[in-house]
Amino acid sequence: MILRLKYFGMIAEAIAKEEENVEIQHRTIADLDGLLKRKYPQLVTLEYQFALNQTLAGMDEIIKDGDEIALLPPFAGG
Amino acid sequence: MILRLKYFGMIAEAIAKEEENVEIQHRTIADLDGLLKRKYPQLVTLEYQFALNQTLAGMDEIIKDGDEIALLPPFAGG
Amino acid sequence: MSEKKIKNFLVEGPITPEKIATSIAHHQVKTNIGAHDIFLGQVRADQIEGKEVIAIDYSAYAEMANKVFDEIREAAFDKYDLTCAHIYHSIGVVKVGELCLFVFTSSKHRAMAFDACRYITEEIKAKAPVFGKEVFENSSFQWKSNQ
Amino acid sequence: MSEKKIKNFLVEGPITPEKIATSIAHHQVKTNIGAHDIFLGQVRADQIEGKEVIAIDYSAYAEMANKVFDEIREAAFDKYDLTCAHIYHSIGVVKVGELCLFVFTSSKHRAMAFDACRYITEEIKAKAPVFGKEVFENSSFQWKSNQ
Repeated sequence: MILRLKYFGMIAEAIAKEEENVEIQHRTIADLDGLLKRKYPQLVTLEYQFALNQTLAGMDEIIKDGDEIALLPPFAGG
Repeated sequence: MILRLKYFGMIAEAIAKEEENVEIQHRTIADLDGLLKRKYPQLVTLEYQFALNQTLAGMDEIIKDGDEIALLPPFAGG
Repeated sequence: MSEKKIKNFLVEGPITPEKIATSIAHHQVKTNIGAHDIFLGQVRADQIEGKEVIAIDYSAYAEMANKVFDEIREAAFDKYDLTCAHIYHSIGVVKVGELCLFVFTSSKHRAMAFDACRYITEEIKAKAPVFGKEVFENSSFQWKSNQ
Repeated sequence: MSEKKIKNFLVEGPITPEKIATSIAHHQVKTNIGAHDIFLGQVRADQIEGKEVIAIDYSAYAEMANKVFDEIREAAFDKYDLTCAHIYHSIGVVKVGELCLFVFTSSKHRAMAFDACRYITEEIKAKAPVFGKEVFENSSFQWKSNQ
């Protein structure tokens, strides 16, 4: 299935990309996280959370075709 | 001794006066309060505090010649 | 006798949004400030026994009020780690919808600004010798009380 | 799928004192309001390892940030008896001394305005996907974190 990935702040900077489409066979956020850490080893040392369709998502959440997933570094609002 | 008396808000309205000098022989705020309630019986039903030289004063505080004393109705600031 | 010059915290008539903007702008040079909290009191069109308030006419024991505002402000600086603190209270007629109180606290971090602004506002309500007549449409009035 | 139109809470560049004055003035027709509380976040000239911050460059996951701001605002209306609540957060470069966050709550009485303003501000810090680069004099930078 195809996922829309978005990267923000220091994550976008670390992987030099703000968004991309990826095709994966995996089913959970944890699976995706593993795939991304193999693709971008620099993520291993960075702090981030996942958002699934604009809501924070835990590692066991199930991904569906067409979902929008974002990697969010620590918040700095205010 | 001579005291400077100041009246504010509903007290000033009730006795139709904003200030006056009074000569008294008495020594405490309680003495002065008794004198004023005899002079202005309308004070008996009204709520007020005394300020002695711009600081809230209890009934047993001693008055000296030249003191400035104010009758303060309930505060409504803000 | 202390000869400390006490600031005047009382302003004639309503406090304007422009005054607030000017006050905020003056703090932009203070680059150690990270957080401001501003409290504004606004005159409400309360219904009292079928009559609607159209204004509050404020008066004060000015010398004592300024002394109390100064003490409250100094106590806030003692209790909280503040960069700045300002208080302005209206005297005279303030119409419904207009502003009668402006408390402005600034600090490096937000907790202190919030705590101090609330502390100052509560202290003013409890301790400042300011009096108010609630004026009704038909020009009758009643005396307001914070208790 | 809810088709609710989400408001835009993000503003390009700093929040100006004039915007705050205009927002205050707009509330003077709401004569059931007795109290406003305003929180302002201001960019500090922090010293970090000998370098001085001259600006913060904010970015956001805009669609999610607006959803989060909207949820925080709705939660504040559920928790507190509010007349109005407004939130504005800067995106892009905000220089030292300039304002990056404006939270504005209004209520009949002061306790609700104070509680709600603080609640909204804390929630924004914790939950809004807004990111910031602290920019130094020599154009180097570091990523800011609320944790």
